[in-house]
Amino acid sequence: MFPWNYGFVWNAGHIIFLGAFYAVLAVVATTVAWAVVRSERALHSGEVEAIRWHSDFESLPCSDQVCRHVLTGELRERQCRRAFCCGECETHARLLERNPLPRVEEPQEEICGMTFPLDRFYHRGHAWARLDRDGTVLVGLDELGTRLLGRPEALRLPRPGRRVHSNGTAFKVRRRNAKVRVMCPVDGKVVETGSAERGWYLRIKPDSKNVQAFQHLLRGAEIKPWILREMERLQLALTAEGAVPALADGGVPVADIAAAYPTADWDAVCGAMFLEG
Amino acid sequence: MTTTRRNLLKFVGGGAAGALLTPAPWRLITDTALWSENWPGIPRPARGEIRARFTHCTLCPAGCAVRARCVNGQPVSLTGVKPHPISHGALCPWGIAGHHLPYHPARVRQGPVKEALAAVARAMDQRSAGERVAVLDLRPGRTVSWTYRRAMAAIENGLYLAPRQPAYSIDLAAAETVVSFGAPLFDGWGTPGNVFAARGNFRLVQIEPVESRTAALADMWLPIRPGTETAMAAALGGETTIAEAARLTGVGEEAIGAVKEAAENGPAVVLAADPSSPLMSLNAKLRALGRTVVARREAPLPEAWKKAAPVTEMAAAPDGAIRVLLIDESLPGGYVPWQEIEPKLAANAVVVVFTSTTEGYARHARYVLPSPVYPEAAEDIGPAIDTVGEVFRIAAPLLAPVVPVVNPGEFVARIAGLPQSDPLRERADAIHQAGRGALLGYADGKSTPAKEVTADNFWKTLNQGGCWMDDTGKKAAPGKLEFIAAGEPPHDELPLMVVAAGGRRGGLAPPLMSKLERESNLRMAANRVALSPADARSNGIENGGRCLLETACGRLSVVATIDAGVPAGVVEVAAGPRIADLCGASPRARVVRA
Amino acid sequence: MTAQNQNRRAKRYGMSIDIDKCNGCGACMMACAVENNIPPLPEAANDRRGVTWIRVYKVDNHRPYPERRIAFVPVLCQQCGHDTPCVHVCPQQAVEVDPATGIVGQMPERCLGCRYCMVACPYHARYFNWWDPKWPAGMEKTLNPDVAPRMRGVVEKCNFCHGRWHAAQQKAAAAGKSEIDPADYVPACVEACPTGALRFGDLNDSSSQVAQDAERPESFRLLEKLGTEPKIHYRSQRGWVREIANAPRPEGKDEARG
Amino acid sequence: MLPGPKERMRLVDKEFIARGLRRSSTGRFLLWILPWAALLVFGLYAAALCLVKGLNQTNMDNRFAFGLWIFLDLTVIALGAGAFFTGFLLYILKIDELRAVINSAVVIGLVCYSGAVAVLAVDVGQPLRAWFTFWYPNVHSMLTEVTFCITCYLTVLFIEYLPIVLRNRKLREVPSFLVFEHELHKLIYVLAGVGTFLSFFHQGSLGGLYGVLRGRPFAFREGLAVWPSTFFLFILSAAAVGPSFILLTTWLVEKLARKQLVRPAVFRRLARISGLLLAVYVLAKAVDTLVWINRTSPETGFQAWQYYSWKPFGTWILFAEIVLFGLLPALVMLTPRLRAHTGWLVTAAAMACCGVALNRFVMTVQTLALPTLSFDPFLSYIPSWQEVGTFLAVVAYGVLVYSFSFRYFNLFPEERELRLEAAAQQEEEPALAGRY
Repeated sequence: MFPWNYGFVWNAGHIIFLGAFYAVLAVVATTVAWAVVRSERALHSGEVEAIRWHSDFESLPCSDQVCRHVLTGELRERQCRRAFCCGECETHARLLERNPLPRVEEPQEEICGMTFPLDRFYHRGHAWARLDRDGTVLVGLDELGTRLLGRPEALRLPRPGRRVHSNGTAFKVRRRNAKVRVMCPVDGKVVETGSAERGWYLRIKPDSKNVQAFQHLLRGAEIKPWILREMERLQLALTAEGAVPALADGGVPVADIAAAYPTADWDAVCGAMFLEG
Repeated sequence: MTTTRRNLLKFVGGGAAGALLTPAPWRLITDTALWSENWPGIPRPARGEIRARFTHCTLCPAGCAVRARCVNGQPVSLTGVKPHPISHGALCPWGIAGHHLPYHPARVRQGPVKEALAAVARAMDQRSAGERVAVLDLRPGRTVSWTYRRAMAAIENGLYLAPRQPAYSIDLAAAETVVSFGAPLFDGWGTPGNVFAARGNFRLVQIEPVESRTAALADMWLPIRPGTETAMAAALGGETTIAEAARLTGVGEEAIGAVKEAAENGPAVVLAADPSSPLMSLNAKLRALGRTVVARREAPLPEAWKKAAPVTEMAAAPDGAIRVLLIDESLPGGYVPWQEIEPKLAANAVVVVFTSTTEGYARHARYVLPSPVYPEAAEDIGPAIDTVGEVFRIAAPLLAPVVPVVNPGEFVARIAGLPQSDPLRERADAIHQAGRGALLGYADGKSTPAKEVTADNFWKTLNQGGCWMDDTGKKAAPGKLEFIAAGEPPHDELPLMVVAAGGRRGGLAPPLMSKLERESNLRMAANRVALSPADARSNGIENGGRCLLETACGRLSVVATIDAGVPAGVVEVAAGPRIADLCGASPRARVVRA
Repeated sequence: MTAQNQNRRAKRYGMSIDIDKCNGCGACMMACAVENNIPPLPEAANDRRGVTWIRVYKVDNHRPYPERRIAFVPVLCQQCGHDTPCVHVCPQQAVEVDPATGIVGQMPERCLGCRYCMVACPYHARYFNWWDPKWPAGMEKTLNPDVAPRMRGVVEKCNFCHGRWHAAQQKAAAAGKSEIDPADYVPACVEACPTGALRFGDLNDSSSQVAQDAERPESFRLLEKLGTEPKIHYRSQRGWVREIANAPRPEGKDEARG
Repeated sequence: MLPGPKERMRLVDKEFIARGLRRSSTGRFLLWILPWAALLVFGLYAAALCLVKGLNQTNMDNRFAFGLWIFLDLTVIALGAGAFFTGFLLYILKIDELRAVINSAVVIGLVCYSGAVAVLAVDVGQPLRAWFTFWYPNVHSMLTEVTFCITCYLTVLFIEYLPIVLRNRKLREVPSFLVFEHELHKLIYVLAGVGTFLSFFHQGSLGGLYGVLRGRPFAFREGLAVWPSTFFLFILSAAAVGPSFILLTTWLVEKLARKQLVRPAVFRRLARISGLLLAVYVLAKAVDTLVWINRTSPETGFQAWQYYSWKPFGTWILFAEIVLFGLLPALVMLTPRLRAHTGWLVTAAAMACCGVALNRFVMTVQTLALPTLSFDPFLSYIPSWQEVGTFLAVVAYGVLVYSFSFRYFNLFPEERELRLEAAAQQEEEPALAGRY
């Protein structure tokens, strides 16, 4: 094994054989070491949240990775390869300048008996973000999200001062067997925490207030098609997760959907709706 | 720097990585390798001064000269003595591993010596007139045999019993044709070295139903129908026609003719498996007496020993008369089946056996006393059947007995009240006084006339490995040869003829015989039988299967081997006391499934 | 092997076996076991699990009685001289051919007991220690000091009594001779054979008895066609015995036999 | 009120099962595990006997120096080849369909290899010296090649298995696990490459193991460079049955779990690959056999018919090996019409696996059973219960590892999606139509 061991001869046989052996060992070791080093770096540079989102996103069914422009009908079909980070997506930019979002008059959308105010941005994980005058961003749960979780049995909010990341965890909610991570729409620092009663959960001091920071969020005319799509997904999830009876009342979700489907695997349903793996 | 878990891990990891760069771990691995090359629990051979010592093998009457390689006096291997004129440096498998015998796990390790003495004494006092005290000597012709005879002479009604000794010996070297009726010439007959040395000079005709080791190497093998040897002999002796013999024996006429012719012209000798078989009388017809069959001669004896009891055969002993029977089974020899002994015993007979094995008479005797085994015993060995002329050799002990043993000679001498003495020394002196012959020392290989050495040196040389031989040359015809006609086998219904496989000796076999008997199929282990495929099939016996060997005398559980070399109607048995007890009297048997 | 062996004329130790002389007594097997400290194995050991560096096979001509004839063939490691099957299969160099003597050496202390060499050996001359080496109480006193007993789970085989070779070497060295005296180096089996059927010597030395035996017309080697150049030369005058050198004929297909 | 221990166990168990995967209840799972665990314990006892008392516990002997263990090791390793080959197809040849089975393949590979190595450790007489092979390697020995490659590849498999484990729902909540899994997965193709290289060589050298036996004309083969033809035949056959075995196991798991795990297209793709390679193998094997019968064997003094005249190893074994279990399944898997039926697929795959098992059996057992010396007998050998037990331990171990992996890790990434699709179809049904 080593030149100083019994029976080692400097001949082709030994050199080729042991050479190959050590090469393999080296490659394997380097690979692992490299992975370790990189993860160390990731851990320290706080990319954990981003990575979690990315790996979650990868494990989403293709049908859930669909591009926002497919929702609006601009494209027939397109699967997002950027984990919904539209800021970096040139297709998104191109499409935006080709046909910018039409203005919507009403202050809010009424969809399936749910209200979605249009003065805010919506994350595809059903969190909304509203830029306040004082430059802070309020983060809350949209109505579909609220109805899915109904009256949360537990709520875990980050302490003020904690940094939160866009697509990272904003806060955690437990309902029945469902443990849900509600994803944060923006990067920033928590300045105040709210509650279900107050209608919002976090007040965040965003890292930047320019358009880029909100690029990946849905707004205005995009909301309706998106929510309709979400309703289909919900329907699908409910059927898949063994919900009986299926939506009886023509698809208008009740205030507390969870309560309406005692048999459904609520964890799975929420997982699907809140874009968790 | 604070010692957090992380830092600790870092430190340990770094340390490990660093250590790999030092020679320490590699050295450690190499040492582990070296260590694992010698696991504990394996005996280490003792080292020490290595010397060669000489003795004679007593495992059979051949008494081959032995050179023992000893470490600190402990023999570790045995070889023959090359220049020896009789044994020519040959040893048989048993002899080669003889030095293991003292440690045989099955050896008799203790016995009721005092009780035996007391019981014998009591019996001798209480015996009624006519009741006898007897010694059964399985290996007659030794010096201790004379002690027994003197002892029995000293005791009133003493009786010295021994299996019949041939009154002749065979001079193979003088023979050009050897006609052997199943004599295991190359497998335990006579002195191996002597036989193989002479092999070049004679043609061997082996007349035997089974192709034994001897038959395999014979110049001519006559596969004779079992039990028809007499007919063959008659034809060779010219009493019946060859055609008649051919009909009876199933051997081709021309073959018989050829043998007859060869036997008639040129010095020939006829041998039989049993030395006292009437087949031997054929020698007279072939004018072999005095040429190849000569008088058997023993080394000189002290005058004082002439007053000795005569040799009686078991058959000749009066029935129910033996009150005390002392059996010397210390050396393997001719085994007398128990069926022949039992009727001779008185009602409350005391039977004492001196032995090392529980297989033999120990199964029947009341007192079993441990005897020394080769190479523990100081013995001499009588002349073998193929030794021409007088010889005297001593088996000097190579090691002290490893268990407390009883010397049979001393025991008998004691009960007979013979004066304490060293018979071997006395005999040696007597031989020395005779002034004949020469003394061959093995250490230097020099042979010096007995006259030229002092009595002490004579004795010393004999004990350090040497033998006395009379000047050869003068050969005499043997006295009248008398034979026991083998009684007609009882005509029972038993279908198979029993044929003893050659080679195996009585007594303890060295543990290493497992190499020949179990770890290879070279030799038949004790209590094994071989059958022809036909007989095996007809009795539903499969190879290696357990079965029962039945004779008129009883039955024995044995393991069967199917051997295409065994003719139908024959069962080949591995010799051994149990088998001898079973088949000794009647040579017919049956093998049935167990 | 050491440098001084190197520069000396290489030997090619071999054996010649006269089958017509062998009476199958088994003295060679016993002597071998005694010399090489091979213990008697427990009752469970049979001829398929025994350890017998030299093993005498009883062979026959496959004819029915009374045409049937037997012969005894001692089989030991045939010390193959050309791409020795067992040497290049051993994963850890526990088997080596000593170029100075041509003897195929087995190092039990390096063997891990994978038994690949036994599979490779066409002569089944290699033996595995299925049991712990155990001698009857006291018998370990009779062990040969020149040979180390092997432990359970390793393979061993005939090495032409390497202990004796070593002793002869030392004797020669002590006497200041570079060559060992042939009389000083004879394997135990050869020494023990009472019939003189076994002979031992240097096949490279054309004057040696074995070299001449090997040249005899009736001389043959087992499975010679495998091309492994075994160094054990058998000989027999009997045709059917010479036949056994060749590949086996299944039962009932014996017409090819002499 | 606090949940009872049973309830708590159920909850913890649930925690570890990935979201939206339907798995049997904790109770039923335990019920399934129990018998296998029992078998494992029994097998471990048997193995311990062999280790403590020595190999006299087996029925192997000096002639049958290799027995059941080596035969099954060879088979298992051939079947485990699916791991490296699927990896190779997916990461190197970028056949993306196979992503659906890669995890399962890795687990199977891991099970097969680790099991085989474990048995080998019992099989050698001095296990504590096994590492000598690394310390004093004889680079000319096929066994050395096998040892080196298998140990290396086993390490690689462990590393490949790591991401699958770390992806577990509960474990990935630990940031460092999550991150490491993510980073390692990015480099997985390197490992796949190395794995392919290693497997290529050890599958080959396992064949070489027998092909080089000059002393065993039945096994001896000529070859290219240092490698006998069996070297390449083993690689081919292993690569051919690897996918078949994946197909077989996946199908089996689907049946046991009573749910669809992969798309039928994946089955067909696997079958096509398997069939293609099998066809090539059969061809090569046939040519090799002819060369062997007509040249190699006669040159060593053995006529091929001699080998096959000892019962039960008649020429039927050649036929079974090459035609029945080789050509036939190959044809089935290559015929689109037959391939369409899962029944045919699975049968063919099973036959292919049997074929390789038979080939390994012939190579190990028949080689040893046949006499070489004219005066030694044809031997047979029945493994002792300790041998069988030891191997059963490996089987049980495999089933356990796989069961746990299937329950807690996402072995079939498409499983969830397939369920959603099934649900979607359900919705199409008229009864539920026109809901909005």
